[in-house]
Amino acid sequence: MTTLAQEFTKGIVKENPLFRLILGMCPTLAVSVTAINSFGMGVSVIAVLLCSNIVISAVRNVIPAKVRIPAYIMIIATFVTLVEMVLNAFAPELFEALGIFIPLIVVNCIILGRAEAFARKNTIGRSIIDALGIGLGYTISLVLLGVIRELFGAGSIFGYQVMGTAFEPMGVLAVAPGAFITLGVMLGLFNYLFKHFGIE
Amino acid sequence: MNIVLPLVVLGGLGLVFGGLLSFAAQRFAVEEDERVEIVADLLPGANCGACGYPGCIGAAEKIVSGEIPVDACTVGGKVVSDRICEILGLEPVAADAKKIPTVFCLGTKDVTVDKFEYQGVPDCNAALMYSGGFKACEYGCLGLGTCVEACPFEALQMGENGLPVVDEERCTGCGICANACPRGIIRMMDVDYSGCMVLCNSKDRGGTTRRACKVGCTGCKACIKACPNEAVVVEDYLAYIDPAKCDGCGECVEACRRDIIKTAVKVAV
Amino acid sequence: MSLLAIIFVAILADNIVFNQFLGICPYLGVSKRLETSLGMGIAVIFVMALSAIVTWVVYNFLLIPFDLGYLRTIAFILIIAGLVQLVETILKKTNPTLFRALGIYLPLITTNCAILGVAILNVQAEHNIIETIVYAIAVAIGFTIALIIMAGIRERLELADLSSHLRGAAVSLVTAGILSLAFMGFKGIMTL
Amino acid sequence: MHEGLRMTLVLLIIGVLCGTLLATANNATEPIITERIETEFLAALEGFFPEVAEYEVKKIDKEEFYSCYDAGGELIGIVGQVKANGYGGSIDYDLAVNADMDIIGIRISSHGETPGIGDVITSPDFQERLIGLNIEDPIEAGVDVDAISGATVSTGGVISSVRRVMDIIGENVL
Repeated sequence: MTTLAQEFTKGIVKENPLFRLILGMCPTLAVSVTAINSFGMGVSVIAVLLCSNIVISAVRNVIPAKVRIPAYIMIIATFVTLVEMVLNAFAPELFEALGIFIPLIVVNCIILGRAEAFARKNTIGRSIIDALGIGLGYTISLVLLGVIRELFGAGSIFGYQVMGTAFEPMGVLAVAPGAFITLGVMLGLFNYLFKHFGIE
Repeated sequence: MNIVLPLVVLGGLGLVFGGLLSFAAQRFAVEEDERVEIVADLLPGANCGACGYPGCIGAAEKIVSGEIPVDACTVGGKVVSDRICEILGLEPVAADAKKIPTVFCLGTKDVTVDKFEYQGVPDCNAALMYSGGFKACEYGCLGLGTCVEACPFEALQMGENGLPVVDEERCTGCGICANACPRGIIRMMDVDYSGCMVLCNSKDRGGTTRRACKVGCTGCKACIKACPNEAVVVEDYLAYIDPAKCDGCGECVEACRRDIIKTAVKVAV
Repeated sequence: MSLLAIIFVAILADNIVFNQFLGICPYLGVSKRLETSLGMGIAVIFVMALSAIVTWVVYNFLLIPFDLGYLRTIAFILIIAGLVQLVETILKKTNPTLFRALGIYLPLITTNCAILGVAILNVQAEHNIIETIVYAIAVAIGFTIALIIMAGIRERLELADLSSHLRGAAVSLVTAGILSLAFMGFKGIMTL
Repeated sequence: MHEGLRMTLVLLIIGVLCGTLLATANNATEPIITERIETEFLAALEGFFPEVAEYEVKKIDKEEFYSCYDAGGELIGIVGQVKANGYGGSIDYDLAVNADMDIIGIRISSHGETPGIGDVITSPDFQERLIGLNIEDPIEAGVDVDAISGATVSTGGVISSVRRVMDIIGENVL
């Protein structure tokens, strides 16, 4: 049985949802225009992933196999709607920025993936750690992507103008093709780094 | 505090779909022979198709229904067929010897002559489209690794000298590489065959072979005279040793002026 | 807005994969071979149209009258998951060969954000029932087209000698980026 | 039959539990959200009409028009939350018109125009061209308002939409 520490760190490096498991691509591409949005989405995913992992691993023996997927999705959807309400009430600008991608956290393959692959088979304690690890790994990679796209796409980081006025922002990064290409190149880069440092 | 309404709506939806799904589960239940599932798990699961059926599930169904013999899965070999026998309650069957692919060509880069420099798609089939391949020898191995790509068990590696090398443990004898090679250079030989083999595939006349390759067989028939058991026959300027007749005495190996006949040592050129 | 405009925008100008970033996970996963992409495409068209109708009916006749807009997400996803599982069980019995061809994609479709995305977009755009169906089918066709183009390219990419790190998802994302650039060309022609 | 019953029961229970959870959460957050939208919108209206006290909403074919009244109940102007067809899809903007139908303000709330080209519609220079025009003026690209070269689709789209909205306001809101 892997130790608790390994369980946590595996989410950040070995099983990084974005670069290793290649999950949750839809919100990643759309939200990572600015670092703030990426951070907001990352935190919301952690919140939902944590709650759903806890509840799903709690009821894992009760739910019959045939209705497993609809039941899990309903639990995840409840938490997502809760996050949606909280953000709408208390953090309106972030809610505006994330827009359609908050409801789409429900079908974000990471959460259902962790529910199916992990929470369903492990105790609540382990599921919590797994959720934190995977969620953190996802947020770090998402913010990294957000920083790169914002830095070169708009010359700022977290909204603060960093590049000098002479810097001509690369508009393509703010638009759809830029997202695909940046993420593709980053995936290639991380594959190289993982092989180079011998992480299998 | 209006809680009842959402409760009713969501509960109702849950009820409707729960009912629909359970009704469908009964009404459309498919009686599946669960033994097929178990046998499918036992099979290696590489879906390589060596048994001639679409993947392991296809083969498992046929094995359970008895249409094909228990050891149909060459890849699984004796180990798998014994376990299946336990499950299906049949007596274990003596599996025939495992076969290993052998490359009938020694045309490494340093001994062969190229017609032109090929920079196209690294695939033998693609290379063949350009006037029969870049090598002067029309029958030799092009070394572009179609066989390596085809092997589902990664048992084949392309050596630096441009000839494929077989990894004994990984190879399961499924024979996919033999079919994949467009020039039929790879043939399956018994693991424990210790006789001699003419490691060449060239049916060109002696002169053309000599110009195309330093080691190719020119069909000079020296090996026929040398062989005590008449195991050798020459057709289209290419010598062929019949594995049944050959006892591995090695007379032909010395007699061969082109040094193209080898005893069944693995191609570790 | 005329139906033709909806169809054109849904398939080309605002393609669900290239412009709206929806359904990328199955898109990357399935577009390795042409026949599998076609199979997935047909399954998506069928489920998307079906779920668009059911979600529209439930939204307009159940959620809106009782002012339960906030239940939208959970109700839609329950409907989609239920429908997909229903289609899966029925298909398994009535047409096993088609099931074996499409079977593996059906659970994949439940987590396909494009289907929930389309349901929500339909509701946000306040489409009537006809527009909802047309939009859902058009988006699904757009998804299938994107899938088939990508599958064609990726089959050739298999033969390209590419560094091992870029193979697989990395190169497909970059290719998708270039395709998305091409699809942006349709943007100015017609708008909703 | 036991299996089927259990499946239905589980989905029902989950549905009920989720329903109650969401309902309580909604009842808690709903007032905050509506109140926030209310104040936010009032602030936006004040942007156009500083002395607005309360407003009345009228929905015409998916677009909302807010008639603003000052403390004394006098109509001081109308703000339309409307859409225009731009190059990159629909442009959502607010158009403010005073009592005698002069355009006094325009605010783009969201658009998909190409960054660097189409987004000139958010620049004051373009918006000033529209301010001051009356419902009687033609409000047509090239006639009394000229679109910006290089972004004719975007700017032209906004101008033609303003014309359409003015007609709507003229007929049913006044």
